[in-house]
Amino acid sequence: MAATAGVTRYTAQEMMIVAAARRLRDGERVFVGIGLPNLACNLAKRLHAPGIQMIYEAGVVGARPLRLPLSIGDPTLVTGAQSVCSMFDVFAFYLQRGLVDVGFLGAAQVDRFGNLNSTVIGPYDRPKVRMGGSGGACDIACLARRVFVLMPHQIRRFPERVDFVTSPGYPGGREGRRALGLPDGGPDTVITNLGVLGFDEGGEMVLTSVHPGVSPEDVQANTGWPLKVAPALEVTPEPTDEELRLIREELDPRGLYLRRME
Amino acid sequence: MAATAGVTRYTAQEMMIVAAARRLRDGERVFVGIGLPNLACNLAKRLHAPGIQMIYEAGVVGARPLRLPLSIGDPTLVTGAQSVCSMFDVFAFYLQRGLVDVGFLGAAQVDRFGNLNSTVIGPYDRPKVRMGGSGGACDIACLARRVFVLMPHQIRRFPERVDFVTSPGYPGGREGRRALGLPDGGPDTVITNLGVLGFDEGGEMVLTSVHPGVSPEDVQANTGWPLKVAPALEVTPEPTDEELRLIREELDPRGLYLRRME
Amino acid sequence: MSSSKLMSMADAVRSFVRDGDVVYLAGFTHLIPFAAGHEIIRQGRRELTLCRATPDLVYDQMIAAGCARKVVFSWAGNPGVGLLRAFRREVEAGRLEVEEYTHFGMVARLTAAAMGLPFFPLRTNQGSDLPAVNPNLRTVSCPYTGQPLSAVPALPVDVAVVHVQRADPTGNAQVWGIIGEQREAAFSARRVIVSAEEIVDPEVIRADPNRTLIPDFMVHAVVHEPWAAHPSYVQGYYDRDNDFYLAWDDVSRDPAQTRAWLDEWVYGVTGRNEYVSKLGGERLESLRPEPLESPPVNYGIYR
Amino acid sequence: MSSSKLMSMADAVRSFVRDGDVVYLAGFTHLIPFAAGHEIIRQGRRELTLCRATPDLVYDQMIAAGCARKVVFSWAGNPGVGLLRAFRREVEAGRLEVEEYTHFGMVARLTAAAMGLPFFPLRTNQGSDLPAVNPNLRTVSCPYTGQPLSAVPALPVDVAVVHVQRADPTGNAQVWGIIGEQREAAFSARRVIVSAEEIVDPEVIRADPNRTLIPDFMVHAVVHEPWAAHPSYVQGYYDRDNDFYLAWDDVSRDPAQTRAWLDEWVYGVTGRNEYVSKLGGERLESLRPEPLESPPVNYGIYR
Repeated sequence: MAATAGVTRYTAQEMMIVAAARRLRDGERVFVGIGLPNLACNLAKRLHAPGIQMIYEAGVVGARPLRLPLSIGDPTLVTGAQSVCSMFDVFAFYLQRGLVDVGFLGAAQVDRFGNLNSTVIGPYDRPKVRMGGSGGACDIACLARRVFVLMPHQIRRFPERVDFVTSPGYPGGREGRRALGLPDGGPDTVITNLGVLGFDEGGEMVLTSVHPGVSPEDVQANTGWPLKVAPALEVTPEPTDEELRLIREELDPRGLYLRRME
Repeated sequence: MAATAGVTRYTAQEMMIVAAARRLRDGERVFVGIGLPNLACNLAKRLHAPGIQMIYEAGVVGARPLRLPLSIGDPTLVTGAQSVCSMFDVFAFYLQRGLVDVGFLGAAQVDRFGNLNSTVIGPYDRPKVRMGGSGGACDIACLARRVFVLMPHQIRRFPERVDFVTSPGYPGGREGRRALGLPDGGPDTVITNLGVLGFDEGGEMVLTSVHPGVSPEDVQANTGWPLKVAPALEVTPEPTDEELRLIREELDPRGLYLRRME
Repeated sequence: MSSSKLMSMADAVRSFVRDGDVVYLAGFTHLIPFAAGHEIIRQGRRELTLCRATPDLVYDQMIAAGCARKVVFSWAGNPGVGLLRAFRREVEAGRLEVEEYTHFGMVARLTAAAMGLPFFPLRTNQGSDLPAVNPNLRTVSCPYTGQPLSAVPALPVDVAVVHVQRADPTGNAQVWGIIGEQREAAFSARRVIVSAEEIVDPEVIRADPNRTLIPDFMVHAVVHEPWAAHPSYVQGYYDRDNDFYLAWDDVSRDPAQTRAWLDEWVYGVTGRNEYVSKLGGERLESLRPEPLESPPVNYGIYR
Repeated sequence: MSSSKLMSMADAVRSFVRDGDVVYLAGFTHLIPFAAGHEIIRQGRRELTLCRATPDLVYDQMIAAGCARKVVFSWAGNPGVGLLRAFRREVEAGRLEVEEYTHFGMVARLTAAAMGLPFFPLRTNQGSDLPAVNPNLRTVSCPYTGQPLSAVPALPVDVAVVHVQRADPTGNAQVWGIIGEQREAAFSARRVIVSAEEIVDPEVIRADPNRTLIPDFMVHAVVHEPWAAHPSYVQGYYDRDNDFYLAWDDVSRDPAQTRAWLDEWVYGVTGRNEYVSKLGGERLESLRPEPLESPPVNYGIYR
């Protein structure tokens, strides 16, 4: 995917990684999958947040992989790690215990209140498309203190109401979420190829920054409801040369997760 | 303690060990403490039940101790064992899962319906004697398939109603036990220095055998309620020479658990 | 004390896997018991309820072979690659029943069964549409705080298969690396088949009892089956065969091709030995990692 | 990445144990953190709620020293010897509050807190008089079967102390032998002090990640404290000092003698170093087991 709006110094994926990395704080415990979230965490670790602890769904903490993991349970994550626990334990003792500061999620759809769908397109009983299902996504959405969502920004992926709520955002607003008995938390930031979005007091999505060369109208055109825009809308700061160098030369030199620029 | 009723070939403790050992079946999983139950299990293993699996409360399975354990968590139980798990796991995955065929218990008091007291003598808030409390006893009483109780037979230890039910037997009879939501199980046998007692359909204690030289009247005199006696009351078969030799020469040669005969 | 439970995979499946069983082949990305899955296909088991957090290729293959009536799962994909195409085809055609949970819910169901509890309380699922499509997801009120919690029911399994690095002949099994839901699966089951890369002397097990994940009394059959987890991996023994995962994405696109693959690699071989020979030494050797041994710990001798 | 948390036991207790705290000194017969207990006595902490499945001598000593307001426990005895006399004296005099559970209930309380659940359901306690004297024991109805189950509330701990065989400077801790409730205690707590027989290079921990019971991010202080568990034992390092357990039975019979013992062995020394010197090399050496090392496992290098 070439970067949107004619920018050619970096790709949209690189912009997304950088925007996510900058939002991670030093010392935070992050529940990660492979792919973009992995790169975002590692980028933050190399720069402003060396004390980030990455916790993998497979039960691995403090991994020191010699290669980019091919799957969430890659053996390179285990060798040289600080600790390994069972799958039940990683969900119960780490995630449900409230030890996870940030969880990363992707999805096929996200809606106005941050609900995510990774289960079916169309009706559940007769799906048009059957996807993988929750995996740990709903658990992370319920239990991480802040959830970062990384997704391509397309109108079919940003409907007003998702076809199926796999992972709750703020159903019924922030109050509604609390009434369900969920701990404080929920989606914090949605990062797309067009911009960065947060959530307001009512739990509704708000555009807070657009990537360089993208207009709020571009974002609205790719969003399935009248999107709120923050009064102080910003332009996402571009990736720095150092960020791009780290991503390209050190974190994913073989382009395993990232499509290379032509 | 010298054996009752003038028998001098063996002690009352030896009779109790032998009576317990004979009731263990090959292949059974037994939840054991140290002391007499330990000796009973090991005696059965040497004779008719080589496949008995001993599970220690401390989480040890398949121990091969080089000495008699001094406490339930003795390190000699760990070295050379087949597996070690946490305390929670031994109660949840083994005991509550229904994998324990026989649990051994002792107590300060046992009553007509097999309820056991190891908590207080006198009122709970102002105890005359404060004892250790349940430990795993109530858990074993609730969850083992059959419970064997080993106790000295004295009238203050066999009241009609225990001062405090630490570990349930058949409160309200066998039906009452079921109504509490407990799995099938409960006290199977009480083995004392005077005889062996079982439980009838109603969950009430019944004298099934008296040790050699003991009369049913002796037993009644040491029991705090009118004790039922089985129609076919037996005399407990004496320990064999081989049983005594194993106990004295191989299982407890230094008399760590057993008082030696003069 | 206990006697050997060593037998062939064919005998283990013949003796312990029955038509209509609730089956759990354990292993989160690691130690996936493909050899057992293939033997179940060969022996033509039908109407199975296939349970796994991550069905992975092994269930895609069993579904394609017609073994499954229903799949109980939490994430159905080809890990790191994409979709499970046979699974998806059958679901979209309405020919395969599904019952789905979150990962946490799925392993909590096993854990409840493994602990002898009828249910497990969790702080997930609320606000999701999963409870609306799965009546097995209920709520329970905390008897202390009154707060609503989600509940999942125990998942009592008829037969679990667990692949491990090493086991002794009676079934004491040791596992390292990602331990997934191996232990919970074994304890949730009425019958347990353990397959192992190596069968070791009981003294090897006893020399490190804290490493034992499953004690022998849970185990009904022990199968010595090297490479049983291929194309998944075994920590310290071999790597994931990623080419296979990628190739399956193509093979499984088309039912006829899928069938041809099963004919060649499952029905066309008598067992894992022949499968391994057919794969060839060169391919397998390329999957071997350089060795890296753990340091010892001292247990001490107490007499 | 994380920085060293190494400090003296005096600093650890000064920084992380406060008057009125709910305290859990972990370890089932094994690895009992006596060094921490003695330091808490020396620093004169008061009004503590002392929680332990098995209070053992360490709590008997802390009770005798006046640290405790309340004891939460499941079995109060001198293991293999008899009673806890200071504990019993205070309870019988009505000067010490007690709250008691079964072993399973006690560790389930920790487990609930460690898992972020407000309660844990169990199939024990029913039919016992424990619920009649402990309003914290309630019931919960299974949302599937309707059957009544017992419930225990989570036990959120202010500060847990866990003694381990080895830890690295940031607090990754490895334990073998009886693992009791060490992990659950650490995860139930807001603050965690780890004391260790040996402080090792992080690479030793990383060479066997499956052995790590507590990850460093749970840990607030790491104390290098050899012999910290004496008179209890450390698997592979030293045996239980049974003579001490027997002697305590006499010492604790009489409040004046007990006080004299505390004056000599706790108040009279500056810390564990001095306590160890005072015990003397000969006595300690007699507790050392012959070494017996575990065999390695292969993790493999995956690049």
